[in-house]
Formats: sequence, C-alpha cells, structure tokens
Amino acid sequence: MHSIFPLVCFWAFAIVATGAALAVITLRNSVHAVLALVLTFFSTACIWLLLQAEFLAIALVVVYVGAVMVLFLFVVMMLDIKMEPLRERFIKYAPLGLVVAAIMLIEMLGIIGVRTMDVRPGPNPAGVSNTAWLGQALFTRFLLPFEIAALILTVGLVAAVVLAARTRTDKKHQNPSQQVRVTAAQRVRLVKMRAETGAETPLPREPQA
Amino acid sequence: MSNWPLLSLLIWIPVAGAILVLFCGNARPNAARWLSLLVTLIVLAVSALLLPNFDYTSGAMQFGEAHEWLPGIHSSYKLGADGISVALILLTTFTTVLVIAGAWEVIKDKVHQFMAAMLVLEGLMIGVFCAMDALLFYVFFEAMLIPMFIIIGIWGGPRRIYATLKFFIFTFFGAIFMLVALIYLYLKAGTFDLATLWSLHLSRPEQIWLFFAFLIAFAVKVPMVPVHTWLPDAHVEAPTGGSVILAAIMLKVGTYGFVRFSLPIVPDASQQLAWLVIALSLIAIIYIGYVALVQEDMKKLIAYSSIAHMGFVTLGLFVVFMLARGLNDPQTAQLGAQGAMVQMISHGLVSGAMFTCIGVMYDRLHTRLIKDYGGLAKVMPWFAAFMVLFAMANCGLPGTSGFVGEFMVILASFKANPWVSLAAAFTLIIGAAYTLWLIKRVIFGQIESEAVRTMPDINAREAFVLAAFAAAVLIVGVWPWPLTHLMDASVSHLVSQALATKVG
Amino acid sequence: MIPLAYYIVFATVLFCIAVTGMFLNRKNVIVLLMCIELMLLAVNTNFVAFSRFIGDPAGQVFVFFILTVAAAESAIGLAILVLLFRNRGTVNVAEIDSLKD
Amino acid sequence: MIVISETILLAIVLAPLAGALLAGLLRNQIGRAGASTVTILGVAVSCGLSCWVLYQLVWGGAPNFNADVYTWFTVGKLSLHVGFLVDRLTAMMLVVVTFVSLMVHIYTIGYMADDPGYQRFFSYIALFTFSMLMLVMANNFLQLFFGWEAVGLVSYLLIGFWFERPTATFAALKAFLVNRVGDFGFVLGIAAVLYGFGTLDYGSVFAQAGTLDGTTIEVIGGHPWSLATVICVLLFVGAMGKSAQVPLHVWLPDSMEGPTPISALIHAATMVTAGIFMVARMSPLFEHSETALSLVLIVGATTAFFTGLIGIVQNDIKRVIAYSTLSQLGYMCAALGASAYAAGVYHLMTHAFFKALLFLGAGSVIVAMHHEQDMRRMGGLRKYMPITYITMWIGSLALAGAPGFAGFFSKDAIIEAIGESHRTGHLYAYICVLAGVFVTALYSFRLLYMTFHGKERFTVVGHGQGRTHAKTTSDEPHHAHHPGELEHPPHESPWVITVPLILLAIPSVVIGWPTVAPMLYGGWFGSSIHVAQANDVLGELAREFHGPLAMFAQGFVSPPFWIALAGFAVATYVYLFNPKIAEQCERILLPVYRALVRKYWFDELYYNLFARGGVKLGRAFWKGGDGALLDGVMVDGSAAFVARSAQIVRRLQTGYLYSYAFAMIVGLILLLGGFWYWGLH
Repeated sequence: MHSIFPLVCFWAFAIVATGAALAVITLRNSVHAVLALVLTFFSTACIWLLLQAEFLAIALVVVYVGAVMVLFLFVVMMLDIKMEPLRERFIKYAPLGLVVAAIMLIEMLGIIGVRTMDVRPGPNPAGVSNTAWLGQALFTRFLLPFEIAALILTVGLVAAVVLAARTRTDKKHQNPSQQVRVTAAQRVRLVKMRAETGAETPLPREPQA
Repeated sequence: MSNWPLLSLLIWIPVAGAILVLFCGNARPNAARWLSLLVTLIVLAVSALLLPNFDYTSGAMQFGEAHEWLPGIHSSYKLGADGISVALILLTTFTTVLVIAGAWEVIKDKVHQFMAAMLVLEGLMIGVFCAMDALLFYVFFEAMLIPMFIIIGIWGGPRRIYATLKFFIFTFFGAIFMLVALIYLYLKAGTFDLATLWSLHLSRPEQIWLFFAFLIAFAVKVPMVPVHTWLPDAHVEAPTGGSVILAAIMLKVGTYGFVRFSLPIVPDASQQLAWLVIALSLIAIIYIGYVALVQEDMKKLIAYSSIAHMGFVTLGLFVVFMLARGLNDPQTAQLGAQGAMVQMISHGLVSGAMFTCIGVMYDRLHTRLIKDYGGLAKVMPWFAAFMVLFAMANCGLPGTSGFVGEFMVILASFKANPWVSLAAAFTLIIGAAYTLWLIKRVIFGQIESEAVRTMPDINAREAFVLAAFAAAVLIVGVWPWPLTHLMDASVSHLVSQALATKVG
Repeated sequence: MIPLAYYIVFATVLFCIAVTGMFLNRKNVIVLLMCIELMLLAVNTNFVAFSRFIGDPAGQVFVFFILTVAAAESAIGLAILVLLFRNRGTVNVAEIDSLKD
Repeated sequence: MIVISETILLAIVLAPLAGALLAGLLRNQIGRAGASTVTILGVAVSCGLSCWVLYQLVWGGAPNFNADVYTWFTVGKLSLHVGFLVDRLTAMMLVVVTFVSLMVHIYTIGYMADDPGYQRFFSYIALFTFSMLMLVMANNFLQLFFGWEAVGLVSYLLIGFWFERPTATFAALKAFLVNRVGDFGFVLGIAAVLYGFGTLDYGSVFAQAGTLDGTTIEVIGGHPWSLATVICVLLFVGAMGKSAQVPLHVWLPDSMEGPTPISALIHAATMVTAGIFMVARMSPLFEHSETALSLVLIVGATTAFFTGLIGIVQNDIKRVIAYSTLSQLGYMCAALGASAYAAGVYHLMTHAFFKALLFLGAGSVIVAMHHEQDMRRMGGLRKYMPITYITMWIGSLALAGAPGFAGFFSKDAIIEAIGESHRTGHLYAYICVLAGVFVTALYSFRLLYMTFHGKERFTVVGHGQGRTHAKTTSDEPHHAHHPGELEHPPHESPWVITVPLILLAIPSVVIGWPTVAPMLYGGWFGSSIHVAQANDVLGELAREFHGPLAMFAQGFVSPPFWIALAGFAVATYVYLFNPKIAEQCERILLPVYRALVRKYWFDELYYNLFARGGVKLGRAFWKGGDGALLDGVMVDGSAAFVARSAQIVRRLQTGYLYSYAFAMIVGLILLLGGFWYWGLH
C-alpha cells in the first residue's frame, strides 16, 4: 500500500503533537498543561503505531496516559498552587530559551537529520507480530535487565510511599507491650523532702568541696 | 599446624572479632571489652605460633599463601612473611593487646565501636606487613586510614576534625603517588606480584620517577621532614589508644614500605638519591630535636621525638647504599639496615609506652600541658618509676631497647661518613635534653597544684600495661639477640636486593 | 513509506520544545517534570524509529526500560514535590537553594 | 692453681643488682630494715668475692679471666657480646669499688635514717654498684658503654634524689646532659674503633693496635688524620665528661645537691674515676697517639690547677671537697697524659679511700649541724665530734700529700712522672701540678680550720623557745631556723657513721706503704697497661726508687713537700690566726676573687649559650619552621588556595535547580556543536 495515507497521518499527528507540546510549555493553568501533555502522548503513540511498534504505543497510552498523567493531574489538583508568582519573568527568559532551543535544533538536525535522509527501512520481521518480537527479545536476551527494571519500579513505588506518607504526631495510641512491661518504680516516685520549718531557719550550707 | 594459613588467620580473626564485638552493642560495654581482649589475646597467640614454624636461616618469604583475587588485572591475594614482617607482626599483636587493656575504662562512649575499630585496624596492619601483592598492599595501606580516621574523629580531642582531615589528606595525598607508581609498574610488568616487581628491569630515569613516587608516599607515613606536620596534630587529638597504635605501628608502615618497595624495586635510584633521604633523616634528628625541646604539650613533645627517632630508621636504611655500593662493605651495610629494623621495633615499644604514660596522666587531670604537672614522683611513685624508665629508653640509654638500634646505626654510619655519624649521635644530647627536661618538669619538682596532689597512683590494669611495655623494652635492650637473629637472614637478603643493580 | 528522517526531525522538535519549556517555566517544578517527560518522549521516539529501521528489537526494549524508569522517576519526583509543598508551602524553585550551602 | 670461674664473677655483679631490685620493687614488703639488709648483704658478698678474686690473681697465680657470657646480638659476621675481662687492673677496681660502696652502704643507715626515701636510696646505690662493676669488668666497648651510661643514669637519679628541690633536679639534669656531651664523643669513638678494627672486643682490638700506626682517616676532605688520634680524642671526650675535666667539669660541683653518701661514692671515689680507668684500659691505643696524650696531659693539668683555685673561695663544705675532687681528677688525668698510667690508676685508688673519707666526714659534720653546709656557720667542732675530727685530719693530710700518707706516694709519683715526661706541653703541666700542690694544701686546711677550729660561729637555741621540735628529715632542711641557730649542740655521729670513717681512715694512712713498690714501679698491672718503651717515665723513675721508706725520707726534701708546707702555713696563718687577712685579700684581688666565685663564668656561658640558646633555637624552628613555613605556607597555604579558588567557582553554584539544568543544556549544546564540527568518528 504505497499510498499517501501514512504520510498524511504522520503529518497530522506530528503537527498535533508539536502543537500540544507547545501548549504544555505555554499554558498558564497547570491542569490544562497536563491535559495538553496527554494529547502529546496520544499523538506520539499514533506515530509509533505508524512505525509498527504497536506494543509500545499501547503501553505508552496505558501506562503514561492512564497512570502517570493521572498522577500528575492528582498532584496538580491536590496541591493548591498559585501559578502567578511562578510565571513571573516568563517573557524575560523567552528569547533566551528560544535562541537556545533554535541552536540546539539546528545542531541536531545538522548532525543526524540530514544524514539519515536516505536510510531505507530495514527488513520487517517476517510473520511475527511486534508484541511477540519484542517479547522474545525481552525474555531471552534482556531477561536480567527486565527483572532489574521490575525491581526499580518496586523501589520507586516504595520510595514514593515512604516519601509522601505522613506520620501523624497528633494521633494518640497505646503501646500494649510497653504497658505490660511497666514496673512499680515507674508508676510511683517517692520523693524525700525536708520537713517544713520556720522561715527563720537558714538553709544549711553546702559542704565545701 | 604448619599448614594452617597463619597469616590469613592473623588478618581475619581480628576483623571477624570486630564484627562480634559490634554485636555486643552499646549497652554491654563490658562484654565488648572482654571479647576484644580475648580476640587480641588469641591473635597474639596465633602470631606467637609464627616463631616455632619460622625458618631462621632463610631470608625468603615464608608462610606463603596465594589465592585468586582480581584475575582481570593479575592481582592476587598473596601473603608471605620474612623475619622483618614477623617482627613487625609480633609488635602489632603485642601492642594491640596492651592498647585494648589500656583503653578499658578510659573509653566510656561507644565502647563496642572503639574496640571494633581497633580490631579492624589490627587486622589491616597485619595485612600490610604480610601482603606480597602490590595492589593488596595498597588496599591494606589505604584501608588502614579508615579505622584510624574514625578513632581520632570520634574519640579525639577538641580539634579532632582539623587533625583528622590533616592526617587523612596528608597520607592520602602521599598514597596517590604510590598508586600511580604501582599502575606504571603494572603496565610494565603485567602483574602486581611483588616478587616479579623485585626482579623487573627498569631504566634509570624510570627508577628515579618511581623512587620519588614511593618516597612521597612513604615519607608522609614515616613521617619525614618536611611532611611531618600532620603527626603532632594527629597525636594531640587522638585518644591514648589511637596515639599508641599510630606511633607504635602505623609509622612503621612507612619505613616498611621503603623496605619492600623503594630498596628492592628501584635500587639504582635509591643509590643515586640516598643522600637526599640521609639529609632529610639528619634534619629530622637535629631540627626536630630542637623543636621537641620547646613543646608545651607532652603529646606533641613525644610526637616530635617520634619523628626524630624514625629519622634513625630511614638513615639506617639508606646508609646501606653508601656502604654496600659506595664502599663495597655489605657487612657494615647490614649493620645499618639491621639497626634500622631494631629501631623500628624499639620505637614501637618506647613511643607506645610513652603515650600510654601520658594517657595515664591525662585520664587523671585531663590536661596534657607540661606546666599543669610537676612533682608526680611524690604522689605516684610507681608511675614515676615507669615514666623515668621509658624516658631513659627514649633517650637511648644502654640496657633499654632505645639504645640498640641507634647504636647500630651510628656505628654503621661512621663508616659511611663520620660527619653523618656525628650528626646522628647528636641525638644523644638533644634527645636526652628534651626527654629529661620533660621528666624534670612533670615527674620531679614540687607539687604546684592541688589537683596534682590528689592524683592516685596507677591501678592494677595500668600497672599491667606499663609493666608489659617495660619488660619488652628491657628484654630487647639487655638481650637483642633473639630479635636480630629473627631478622638477620632477611636483612641480609634486603641488602643483597639493594646491592643488585637493575640497569642492564 | 515514511523516511527515517521525518521521525527524527519530529523527535528533535519535540526535544527542543521541551528545552524551551524548561527555560520558560524555570520556577514551576511541575512543568519542569512535564518537560522532562516530553524529552523522554522525544528520545523514545528516536529509539523506536531506529529500532524499526535497523530491525533490531533492542531499541524497543530500551524504550520499554525507559518507560519503566521514567514512571518510577515521576512517581518519586511527584512524591518529593508533595513533600516539598507540605514542608515549604511552595513549589517555587527560586526559593529552594539549600544546596548552595 | 685456682681458675676464676664465670659463676663467681656473675655473683659479684649480680649480688648488688639483686639487692637493688629487692629493695626497689618490694620496698613496702621488706621495709626499711629489710632494704638496707639486702643491699648491704649483696654488696658485702660482692666485696668479699672481689677480695678473693684479687687474692687469687695476685698471690694464687690464677690466670686472667677473659670470656663472653652471652651474645648480645649478631649481624652477619659481626657479633657483640657481654663478657668479663678480669685482670689485675680490674681486680683492683673491683676491690676499691665494692669496698667503698660497702662503707657507704653502712654509713647510709645512719645518714639517711630519717629520710622517707630510705629504701629507694639503698636501691639506687646498690644499682650503682652493679653498673660500676659492669663497667670495670667489661671485656668489650659495648659493655663498657653500658656501664658508662648506667652509672650516669644512677648518678642522675641520685643527684635528683630529693626531687622536690628545684636545685637538685636542675643539677641532675645538668649532670646528665653534660655527661651526654661526653658520651657523644665516646660513642663516636666506639664507632671509630669499629671502623678501624672491625670488632669491639678488647682483646682483638688491642692485638691489632699495631696496625694503627700510619692508618689515616679523611674526616675533612683532603686532610688525612691519624686514626689513632681520632679514636683516642673521641674516647677521651667521653672521659672528660665522666671524669669532669675542663671544660666539661661544670656538672660535678652541682652534683653536690645529692645526699652526701653518694657524693662520696659516686662523685669522688668511683664513677668519676671511670674516665681515668677507661683511658688506662685503653693504654694500648693511646700509646699510638702522641697528640691525644698531649691533649690528655694539658686538659688534666689545667683541671688540676684551675679548679683547685675555685675550691679556695667556696664556703659550702661539700663544694670545697667537690672542687678538690676535680683537681685530683686532673692529677690523674695528667698522669695518664704523661703515659704514667700506673701512677694515674694508683692515685685513683688512694684517692678513692681518702676522698670517700673526707666526704663521709663532711656528711657527718652536716648531720651534726642539722643539715647546715655553710662553713661560715661552723667552727670549733673538734670538741663535739672527736672521731670525725681526727679522721678528717687524716683524710686532709692524705689529700695534701703529707709524706707517709696514701696520697703522698701517688701524688709525688705523678708530679715526678710529669716532670720526667717530654711530651708536648709537659712544662705547662708540670707548673700546673706543682702550683696545684700549694692550692690543695691551702683549701684542705682552710676547710679543717673553718670547720673544726676557731670560734663557734653558731648558737644553740635549745628547746624552751616555743619552737615545735619537728622531726628532722634530710628531705626538708631546717628552713624554719635562722641560719646559724641549732636546737641541740652538735654531737658525734652514731657508730654506723663513725665505723666507716675509721675503716676508710686506715687505708688512707697505710695503703701506700705496701703497695707503692709493686703497683707503681713493679709492673704489677702486667699486660693490663701497655706503655711504649719510649714513653715509659715510670720505668725511668723506678731506677731511682729504693723502697717506700726511702721515698718517704726523700719526700721531705722534694719540692712538692715544701710547696705543700707553704700552703699549710698560709692556711694556718690566714684562717686560724688572722681571719681578717682573708677579707683583705678578697678586696685586693677582687677581679680574681670574682672570677673564682663565678667559677670562671663557665656556668653562665653554658647556660646562656646552650640551654637558653637551644630553647631559643628550638622555638625559632618550631614557630618559624614548622609553624610558619611548613604548616602556614605549605599545608594551610595550599588549603587556603583551594578555598580561595573554590570561593570563585562556587559563585556558579547558585543552588537553584534551573541553574544546573541550564548548565547541562549549555554543555549539551557545546557537545553537539563539537560533534557537528568534528564529526562523529
């Protein structure tokens, strides 16, 4: 199907993604920015589909859009962040950022883009779906890194919980084991005091050291 | 029994013991104390086992052990000991027992950690003295800094942070040069095995570069003038046990490095630059002697005296070149080298004892300034007797160990050059001056302060530690033959290594 | 077939937008985090494209790992952010300079 | 024929050591009486055995003993031993040392009776006896040096025995350090011996001594020196320190801060003569160096005369005797320098007896005067303490060389030997020793007159004046009293003090008669002392010697006798009959008097030059070298440089997240630019 259709699709998604990305960095409202980011992810996932990377495209939508971006939204909504002071000097740094970005863009294009113009697509893995292709590599060659990745995710999960979890100091609770181990001496303290005498009695001198 | 890996046991028993001691926790200090004493006694017993199994007629490395360690860079866990190593290992195990006993009630805070650090340190120091692989040596050499750093940094005096930093940076700075030299040698020889490096052929310029790298590394450790200034600070801030270990054993690591690296690996450069080391040694003896004279802090005084005494060790080692090659007199050269070795052992005993004495005083009065004392002989007669004995050993009185090494070095260096001998013998005067002036102001005289008047004499534990030191000092002084016999073949081998030229 | 260069240029543009975003929103940690996500997306796009054109699954496997790490990273990043907000009451980066000392 | 066995020699040495250790380490267990008993027992055993050894050697025909006891160390082919060499010289020294030591031990029971450091004192003096015996019995230089330093150590401990007195501790330190200067030369001398002979054993060294002639050593490039001279001069420096010869004599007078018994034992009879003994022992070496012997002669003669002069102006009874000791040591030394070793050693022996007697007598006086040592507050004591008085007279006569007394035989022989010698400087030496005779007589009789004759210059205060009668301890002299006031009238000392005086007085009178013929002129010392044929002045004198009686008779017509008589006369006139003249002389000869009182300013010179100078130098090194240069510039300087440059660099570290991000981006741009420009190869 040497049609123009994939090219049209590419352009469409690329433009949407780029526009959404621009929206991410320019929108003042954080919630809107997150939503724009979601749009960017969606469009990019579609572009990945064009590259026949179905598994990753779906994973991006499910994991990122479904989980991470929701997390972002939660946080943004949960924290009552005043955006105004954060936006100050927005314009002041815009030229610098643009210049830097432009230089970088030119450099990158200069290095990679031009050279790859004539690269032909490699052979498609025959008769194997993208998911099976990826899975085969993942569970054979990359088994150990895969496990490590799993570990990293777990650590990230635990770390996030530990960091964000709050120990409440205002809460009162009992410790049964301490209650059981209490001794008599800890309950009552006997204090020896000198009997009260008349006000005239001078205090006894401290023994000279 | 002779098949046991004695050296490995010596290294790892203390380390394993340290872990056990750590399990005692902070709540049971007495358990930590007794356990670490037990461990050090076991190590002492094991090190004593070296003696019956040692072949006194051979100068070669004995008790050899070799295991794969880092095959990728041809470095192996290779151990071995000759007479010099065995003597130093015995010094280490002996001193550590006394340090543990000496620190008994003195260390009150985090006892288990202190004891564990001491035990780890013991293992690492023994490791240095028997490593037969250059990289292994380097690892032990550097790792040794960590427990010492901790000991000074946690249980030290008020300026301990400054002192530890200075100590660490100085020694680390020096060690880096050694690492560079070792890497160069590795590239050249393809292995870190010391025996291979000893027979490696090196051109003269190569040797000179390597010589300076080793010199910087070991001179800092010894320490030699002018890189000695870390020592007084470290000593002043260190707790008593730390000072004792530092003076008695860690300084020996530097001179031991000269024995194992500079002399055998770069003999030609050592020959060419022996004058430099000899000059620095003589400066150490005279200049540092004068500096020691005016110290107001007892620990600083003894620290400076340590530098002066270590000058004899480096002098004895490098005078070998003037004698063996310059005058073709290996017999006298051997006397010089043997003198250096005996001086190492002796200085370990004497300085350890002196620092212990100062510790005893410090525990009672919590000051190290000379002017706060005076008239101790009146209130602490037994202590005074010990202190005077060690002071005499410190100024090299015959009959104490301090005399033997100095005497041998002076005798040998006279043959090399009477003026060297003259300068070295100056220590007889200046050494006596600073030591006995200290004694005069601290032990003798009238009691000036009330605090001194109530100082109790040494208790049984302190008496045991000091008596053990005293016995060792006297035995080596009255009958050094066992010691020289132990090292004789090795020293002879060392001199022959220094004699062999590598420039083909 | 769409040439490789298209994808790469697209990724590059995306990356540069993210960089610009870091400059523009230098004080808002949330937007900074989002910019990082954008950068990773650009990188991932490159990986996928090259993997497809070379025919080696390693690139896509790598993307998989990057997604993993990025998810973990953003989770921890947001956790830190929450903590920061709770302690300081702000997410303004300009007020967070304790690293200086 | 009886052979002297090693066991006996070990017993001689170790008996005092055992006593010292018992008294020192178990002082609380064995108590005061126990301490004195064990040490005296040890020394008595030693003394008895020494006499037996001397007897066997001289009359029993036993051969000399020379063997190693054990190996000290072995290095390659060189091994050093601890061993004994016992010949007649050693045997004589053994008897002298142990006898005087025994007397002093007994005397100490009385002298130190009230001192709290009683056991310690006995431990020390027994230890000293051990060290001294090790020194004289050595058969090699190593052991000699061991004994040499060990006696120095005990001397240090004993001078500073009353460690609470600042003057005592100062004197102890001074004595040790000045001795160390001597040892500095001595140890180098030993090194030179090893250099020359390759061994430190007496036997081998002396056997090879002949090779010294013509052997040179280049100490300063291009100037070959005779090795014999280098060795001998260096060894003699050691002797100068130990035997207190000018200019290393300054420690001996100060050493009088110690208790009197040790002044007698160590600083008169034995230790200070170690240098003399050593040079005599080394005679086979010294005979090879004319230069060194000349030095010995001149130094000895100088010491003999000039230190004697100082004795005239001293008022402390012990110091007078101390200067007399210096002067007598000078005589011995001069005798050695004239190659009359036997005369030197002979004088050593006689001097040991009468000088110990004088010191112990002085101690007896001091005890009687309640630790008053100033002669200006004595006088007229003869009626209170007759035994001390008589024995002191005997000692003084012997010291002054009155014909017939022990000192006469030895001192006359020395003077004649120097007169006979032709060594460089002999004329100067001869004049010095002759003048010394006058000086000796002068200060000896001055001491006697000021102490025992004339008016009593003290008053007896007695009890009833409300002063508490504090128990007299030697530890704390009676500062509570005004000078010259005593609580009790002085009285004769107990028997433990007087018996040693009497026992020492006997040899001071008679020892010369039987011994002079064999020891001085009979070659009694045999192979112990070697004199080259050309230098043998005593051999010359022997031809004119016809027995002690003849020498006695001749003594009355020899110049020294008349000179001594002149000294006696002057002393008698000035100090007994007309004390005002002394004050007039002081005024007339003020500069001389001042120089004498100030001891020629040696102390001031040394103190300022070496002690203060050393401290100043040390401080300069410490503050300037270690503090400023090394720590200041190098250590802290480099640290400060790092800190300063870090100050500059840290401006980049704003702590803001975006700064770091910006830096990363800039880096990335640069990296990309580099890739683009240079390509990706």
